[in-house]
Amino acid sequence: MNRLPPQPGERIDRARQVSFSFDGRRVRGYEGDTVASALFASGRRVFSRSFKYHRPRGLLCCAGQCPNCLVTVDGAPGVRACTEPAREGMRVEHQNALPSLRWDLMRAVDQLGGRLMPAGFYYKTFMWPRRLWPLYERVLRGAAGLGRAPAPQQERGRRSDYRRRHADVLVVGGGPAGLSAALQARRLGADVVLVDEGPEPGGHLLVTGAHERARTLATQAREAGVELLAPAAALGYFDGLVPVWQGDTLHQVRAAQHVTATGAIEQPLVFAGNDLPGVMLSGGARRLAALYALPPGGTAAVATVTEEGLEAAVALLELGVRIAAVADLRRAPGGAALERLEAEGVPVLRGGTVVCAEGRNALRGVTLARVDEHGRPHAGSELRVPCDLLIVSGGFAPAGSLLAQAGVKAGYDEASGAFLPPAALPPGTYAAGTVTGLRGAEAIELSGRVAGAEAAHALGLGDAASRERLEQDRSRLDGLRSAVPEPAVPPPSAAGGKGKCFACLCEDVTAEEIRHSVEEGFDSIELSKRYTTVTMGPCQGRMCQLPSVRLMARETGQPLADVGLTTARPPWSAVPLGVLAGRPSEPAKRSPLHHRHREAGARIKWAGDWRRPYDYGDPHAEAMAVHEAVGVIDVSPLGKLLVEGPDAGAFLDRLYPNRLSTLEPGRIRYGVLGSDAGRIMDDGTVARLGEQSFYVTTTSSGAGAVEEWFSWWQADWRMEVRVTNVTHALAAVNLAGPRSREVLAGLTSLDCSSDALGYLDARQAHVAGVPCLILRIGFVGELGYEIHVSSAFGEHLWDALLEAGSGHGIRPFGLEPQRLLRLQKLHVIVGQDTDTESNPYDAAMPWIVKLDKEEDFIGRWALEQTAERGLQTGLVGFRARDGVVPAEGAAVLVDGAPAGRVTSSRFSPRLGEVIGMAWVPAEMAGDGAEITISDNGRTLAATVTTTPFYDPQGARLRS
Amino acid sequence: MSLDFLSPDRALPAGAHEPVARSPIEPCLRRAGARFELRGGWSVATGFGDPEAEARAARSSVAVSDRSALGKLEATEPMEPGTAVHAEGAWWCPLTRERTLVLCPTDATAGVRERLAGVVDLTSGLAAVGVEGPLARDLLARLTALDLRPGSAPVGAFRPGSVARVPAMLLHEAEDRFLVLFGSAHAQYVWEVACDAAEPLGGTPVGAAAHA
Amino acid sequence: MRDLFRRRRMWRPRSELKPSYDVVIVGGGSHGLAAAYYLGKRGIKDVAVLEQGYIGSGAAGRNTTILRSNYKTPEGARFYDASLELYDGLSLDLGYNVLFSRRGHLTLAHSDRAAAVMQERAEVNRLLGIDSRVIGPEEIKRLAPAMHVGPDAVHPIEAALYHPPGGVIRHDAVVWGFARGADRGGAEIHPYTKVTGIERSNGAVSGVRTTRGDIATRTVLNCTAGWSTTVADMAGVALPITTHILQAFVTEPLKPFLDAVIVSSQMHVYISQTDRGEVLIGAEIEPWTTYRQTGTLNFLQESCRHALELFPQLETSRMLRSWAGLCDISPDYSPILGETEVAGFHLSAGWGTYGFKAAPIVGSTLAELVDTGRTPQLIEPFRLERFYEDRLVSELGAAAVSH
Amino acid sequence: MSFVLACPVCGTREVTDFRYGGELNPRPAAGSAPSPRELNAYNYFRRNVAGVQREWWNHRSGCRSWFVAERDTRTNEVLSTALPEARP
Ligand SMILES: Cc1cc2nc3c(=O)[nH]c(=O)nc-3n(C[C@H](O)[C@H](O)[C@H](O)COP(=O)(O)OP(=O)(O)OC[C@H]3O[C@@H](n4cnc5c(N)ncnc54)[C@H](O)[C@@H]3O)c2cc1C
Ligand SMILES: NC(=O)c1ccc[n+]([C@@H]2O[C@H](COP(=O)([O-])OP(=O)(O)OC[C@H]3O[C@@H](n4cnc5c(N)ncnc54)[C@H](O)[C@@H]3O)[C@@H](O)[C@H]2O)c1
Ligand SMILES: Cc1cc2nc3c(=O)[nH]c(=O)nc-3n(C[C@H](O)[C@H](O)[C@H](O)COP(=O)(O)O)c2cc1C
Ligand SMILES: [Zn+2]
Repeated sequence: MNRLPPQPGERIDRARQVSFSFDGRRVRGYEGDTVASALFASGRRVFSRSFKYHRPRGLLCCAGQCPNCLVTVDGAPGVRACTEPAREGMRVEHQNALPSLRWDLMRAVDQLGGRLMPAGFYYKTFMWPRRLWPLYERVLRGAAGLGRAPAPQQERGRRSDYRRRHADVLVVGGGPAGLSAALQARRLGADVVLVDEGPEPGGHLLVTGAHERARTLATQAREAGVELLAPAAALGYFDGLVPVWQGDTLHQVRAAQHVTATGAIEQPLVFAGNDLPGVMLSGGARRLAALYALPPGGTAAVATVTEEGLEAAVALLELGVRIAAVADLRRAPGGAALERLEAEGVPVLRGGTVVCAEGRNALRGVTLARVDEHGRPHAGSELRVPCDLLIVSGGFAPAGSLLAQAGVKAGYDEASGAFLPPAALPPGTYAAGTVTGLRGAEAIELSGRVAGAEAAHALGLGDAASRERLEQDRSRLDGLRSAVPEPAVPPPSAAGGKGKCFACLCEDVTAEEIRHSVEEGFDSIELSKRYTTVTMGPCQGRMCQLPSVRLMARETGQPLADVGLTTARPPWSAVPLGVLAGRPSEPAKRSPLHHRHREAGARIKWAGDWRRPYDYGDPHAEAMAVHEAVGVIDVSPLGKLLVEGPDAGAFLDRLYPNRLSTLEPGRIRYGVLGSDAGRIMDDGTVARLGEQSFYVTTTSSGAGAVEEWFSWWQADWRMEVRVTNVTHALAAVNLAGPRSREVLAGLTSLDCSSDALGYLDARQAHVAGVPCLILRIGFVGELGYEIHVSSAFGEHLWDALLEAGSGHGIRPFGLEPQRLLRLQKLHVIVGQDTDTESNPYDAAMPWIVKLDKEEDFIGRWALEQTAERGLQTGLVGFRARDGVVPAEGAAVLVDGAPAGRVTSSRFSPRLGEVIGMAWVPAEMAGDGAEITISDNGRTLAATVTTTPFYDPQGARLRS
Repeated sequence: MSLDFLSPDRALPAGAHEPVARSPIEPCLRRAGARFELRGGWSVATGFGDPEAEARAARSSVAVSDRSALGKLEATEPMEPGTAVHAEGAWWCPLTRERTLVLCPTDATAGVRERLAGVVDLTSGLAAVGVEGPLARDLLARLTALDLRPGSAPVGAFRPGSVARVPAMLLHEAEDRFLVLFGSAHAQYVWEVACDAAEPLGGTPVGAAAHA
Repeated sequence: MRDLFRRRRMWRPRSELKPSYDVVIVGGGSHGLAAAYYLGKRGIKDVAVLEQGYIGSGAAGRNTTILRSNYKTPEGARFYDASLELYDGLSLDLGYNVLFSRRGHLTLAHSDRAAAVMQERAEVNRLLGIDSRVIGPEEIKRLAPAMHVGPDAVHPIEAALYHPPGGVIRHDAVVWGFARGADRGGAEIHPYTKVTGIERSNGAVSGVRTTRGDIATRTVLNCTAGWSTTVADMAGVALPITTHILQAFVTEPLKPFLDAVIVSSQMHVYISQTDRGEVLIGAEIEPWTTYRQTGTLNFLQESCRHALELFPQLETSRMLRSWAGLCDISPDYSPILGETEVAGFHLSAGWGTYGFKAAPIVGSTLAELVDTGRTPQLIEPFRLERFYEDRLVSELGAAAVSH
Repeated sequence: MSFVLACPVCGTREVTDFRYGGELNPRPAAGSAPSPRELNAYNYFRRNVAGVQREWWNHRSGCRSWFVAERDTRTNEVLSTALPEARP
């Protein structure tokens, strides 16, 4: 392998090899390598093909910031090879090239495409002929995408967990600024978390020869008790909540104080051929060398606007890379690095930059020249430099995304040519280090210390001495601020070269295309972004935001400050969906009898958020058992509320349209809850347990909403009443059928005769030795008892009933037979037979509304209006004539147009006919009316009935 | 009419019917191979076959246990929200300024209930899961957004809030020991989620014996 | 083809405001620009579109571009179908390809209750001549082979409402195409111009105040979607609307693997793949009202979890960007269109999470209203007055996640 | 999970712990006789302010109390929360 001698801060462990495959070929590297560094070591220079033109791309940033090295690892697309640790046996594949990275057929698009595929070209063509558009579209679509989604799976294969972390201070960014901030806040007593997306904390120190300092600071922080997380990317800022992605964990950090020390991102330069493999950012080149002991090239040219570019040149020089020439845009650079380079005889072009790069699949040479502010070369200043590496440092753009999401608006700073956060930040927000535009090692550490101390003091930590030290640090920082020379501001693009000049590598957007977009009228950064798609690719503007803003300013003639930046949005790093999703579990409610249903072979489905038995295999037989003998159904999901207190009756009178205060203790009344718009919200029974105590049941899915509805009005009315939700506390079963009395009587000493326990009576009694509330009601239309019991005894009661009923032909029945049974009685299911617009009048329950009640009640005014307006539409029963069961949802037709709908429909084995419920126009809502139902293209005839199909007098119910 | 039907301890063994109160988590415990014992009318899981491993989990990582048999009484009892008080052998946990949830040993429930006003017996309405061990907080951090740092939630802290995306209440019972209460219909779901979260931490479900 | 290289301006450069216009359209989203375009077609040229940001900076630039007409009420279905019809010819009409892709729309039912609601929609649709039908798991699998349709899913798919003519479109192209057409029809488009007041005299509109000066006019169209209430307030018109955020995200682009648009109301998620290859995923509105267009972590977490129930293989695909936009939710999930009690002050509001598909029909019907002074039949059911009369056109039930 | 609310009983929690109950919308006085227009205005029309709004919240995942918050809908900043009895 082609490595440098051991580097002092290298991350590789030369004693331990790893090997993996790339496009089927074996690649060897060391433990500590990234996929990219191992591939680079093996000689690979082309890592990907670009999105649109399929141009070869090589390593650029080596920090996971640019789109150039996206690969697929073990089927996972979009992996950043330059930060992904190399692991033994991993399967790495290239993306977006056919058949191979080396020979990509789609490259033809590049040769033609500069002309054929300008930004937005698809908006201007393929319209004609209309009928061919689907074909064109298929072709366009064929060219889409980078990676490939894996083949369909039955379930997720990777685990990821959430971890909530509360903290006093969260520091994002573990460079010298972040580490200093964390250490200081911790020393003042704060609970501090620091996260860094790099392989270890240290930031730039790790690659600029200051790794010792980085590791010292990190060790100090760790020893002081800072929780250091790396590699761990802060994905966004959500009002103080910061998701941090670390491997297969999503930390959700909620901190009181936030220090942003995210540093700055080195920017490329815009010139012809700026995307060639071999063009590398200075930071990328240094990373390769310092962390992985890889010489980034043999002969290098350098184009920089910053001191860092020169420093990189010196560092590479020392490693044996030949530095052929340097162009430094600054007119009067000075300092140690420059001296050193000139001492080595390296030609340095002051006020110069790179104007073009040559090569087809790899860099072969560059032209450097002195340029004017528009990037035009001064005639005669050109210097052609053969080289295989171009080190670029186009300045630094603060990594201000999280700050922006925290509401900090960056302003343009003329001097440094960057958008910087203002000095005054919102409360609880601090920034330190290069993200603030600060330069110079000393100032950066100091700024961290200041931010850390400020955060700690905001928490009430520290003392007079620490406050005084903070003051001193602040003023020393002000002194240091101005000391460091500014970088030069590069021209938006260099002129003079041939070939494409990329502003955006992800989306293959050229400087020319941005100019064209402005000419067409896309004259703001936001419009231009959407038209050219600049900044919309995987780098999300890290590499292209500032260059495109500069280009926009040039093309529109606006000041950069007015051009502004586009909105920063999460996630900061492209994060696998599985990591955000966490564990796949879904909250489910289960009755205490759930396992019994499973044992009995029930078909279990979701019913709202409950898991419930739909049937036990034979819904018709289950229904017949209820008619002929006895059945038992688990109705534990029913909502159950206790309403207690001196005002309980009056309270319910205000909530229900009927009267409940007049209910005798031990008696039950049906109730329908409505809104002030007179619409039905829920229904259920109300049993009076005592003078001041009512037991209210609700629909299963309505329990929570009804509890909240009650307590909401109570919050307003402040009556002497207390509402307690006891839904979970009680199991409930409905024992129904002609023989239910015998079954029940066998288990209780309660007198179950109709005289003692009549229809709509409520009693408390022990059944099978456990205390129960017995409600004699009949949703399914047969003699029946709803038995409510502590859920701890649900199983006991269920077993006892089945045992006691075994001689009577008892069967458990599910929701499906229950639906049939209640339909025979025209009992409404709220939410199925009614919808959000239904009122009790239309829903054929006028008797439930007592407009003669003296007291005001919810819905009264609206119901008065409804009563006055008269029926618009009515809920009725129907018998279908042709023996066909119309689908629930089928339409009721009037003059061929939909005028109503079927809400329920079943074949009743008991009645031997097809029955249902439907909404029909008012004029058809009377007995005997003929209606036409349209069901999937068929037309069915049916006859309306308003009386129950089964036992219309309710004799069986009351028996 | 009384509210006896809410109280499991009001059962009266009658003839052939020997009522056993069962935790809503029991089916999960059974599937995991738990052994049961009758205690105070409740079927209680005493262990999963390896007492050694269970004790180790509680000592060195995290142990998850079903404590649903605890008596749980909501009563009118003014208290300052936030902090529960241990007194008279029970935990007094403020739900609101007026209402308090009293947690007591199963066999003490009847006695406590008699002394309180405005009681609603929620013994069977709430499932209870104990989370114990040095990694108890780490486990809970995977399930809840509640701030359980020692400084924010010292022993005695009582925190209503969501756990595993369902409404719950959390009591810090003792150093490294928490009790999570939630609606019993969610019991199996929460138990499974808790065990799932415990697994990578080296945690395990334990029986009642392990923590006593 | 030659158009490809011709760089013609899409619209005239920004200009000063004139002191008066016949019609002032507030809001440079899809509806406002469509209205300007169709006014131009009717020869009404003295029109200004005032937009506080850049054109398309509102919901038009943030929506998940689902177009369909399989609504629940006959009024709604008829209305949206008329819109899709216009959309179908829009590329040619505008001379600008809006990339309308009718690749089919599937609304999943995970319960028989949900399936019944689908059935109801299918039936109403069929009677109105709209292609929409309930299909079972086998056909669903065929239409979306990448989706997990098995019975072992957490929320098994029992059925789906299949709407072949539904699909997606390039949202920005719609905005730009209408803007270009409006500009050519005579309308002036004024970005970065915020309306701050509406002048009235004798119960009629007389002018508009803006951050760039005052304008006299007798006709104002309030096409401000999420901001409708704030602009209606200026005219003294109360609205039955609350404003909420709706969020969406895209993954990094993937090779095409999903044609149909997938919507699951029960799982609060919907998924499509764009022509660029990103997987576009959205969810429900946040329940609380807000005018701040920033998203929540909860949305990212929940929508990922749900999306992965349907497409577990996307667990390693990466989220690229998320965003939020405003939605003006009306009580019945139907729009509010046309005249108000203030003469000359017309509305296009109540668009909730589904208004993009209505842009052409809104534009053309509002243009007709302005031109003729009469409310077109198609939008008659959607008058503001219906709320004072309590005659709602309820799309609820079908509405949870309705785009 | 984005902004937080301080439940007057339990303390600060993520917004997802709560159910939003809408802006305060006073009901016509009991016993009054609102006209249909007044009634429907109350039922359907909302102020929907872009600014500070007084609104109901329920601590659904916690103590289940209803309380009133003042929140700026432009920023989601919660300015105050209080149980209704303590309402000014
Ligand atoms: C995330 C998301 C997904 C969606 N998905 C779909 C979908 O799949 N299908 C679908 O049909 N619909 C969808 N919608 C809804 C749809 O986008 C909107 O209903 C529709 O765009 C609204 O019409 P519009 O385009 O005119 O609104 P907007 O684009 O919001 O236009 C209103 C304009 O008014 C401007 N404005 C506001 N106040 C003022 C003022 N005082 N002065 C000047 N200008 C002002 C705003 O800046 C804005 O540009 C979605 C919405 C969102 C947010
Ligand atoms: N040679 C160079 O290329 C270069 C460039 C800039 C600065 N510097 C030097 O580096 C130091 C800068 O210090 P600093 O602390 O301000 O910046 P830094 O760049 O050293 O550290 C910032 C750190 O923040 C991390 N980070 C950024 N966004 C993140 C996120 N969302 N989540 C998690 N981690 C994130 C980065 O991985 C990086 O480690 C100074 O000494 C300066 O002179 C060197
Ligand atoms: C249908 C659609 C597709 C999008 N695709 C991308 C994309 O591929 N890359 C990207 O960065 N943003 C994409 N966006 C989001 C926009 O960048 C932007 O976030 C959105 O228009 C909201 O604007 P704002 O973030 O500036 O507030 C897309 C938006 C929509 C509506
Ligand atoms: Zn609370």
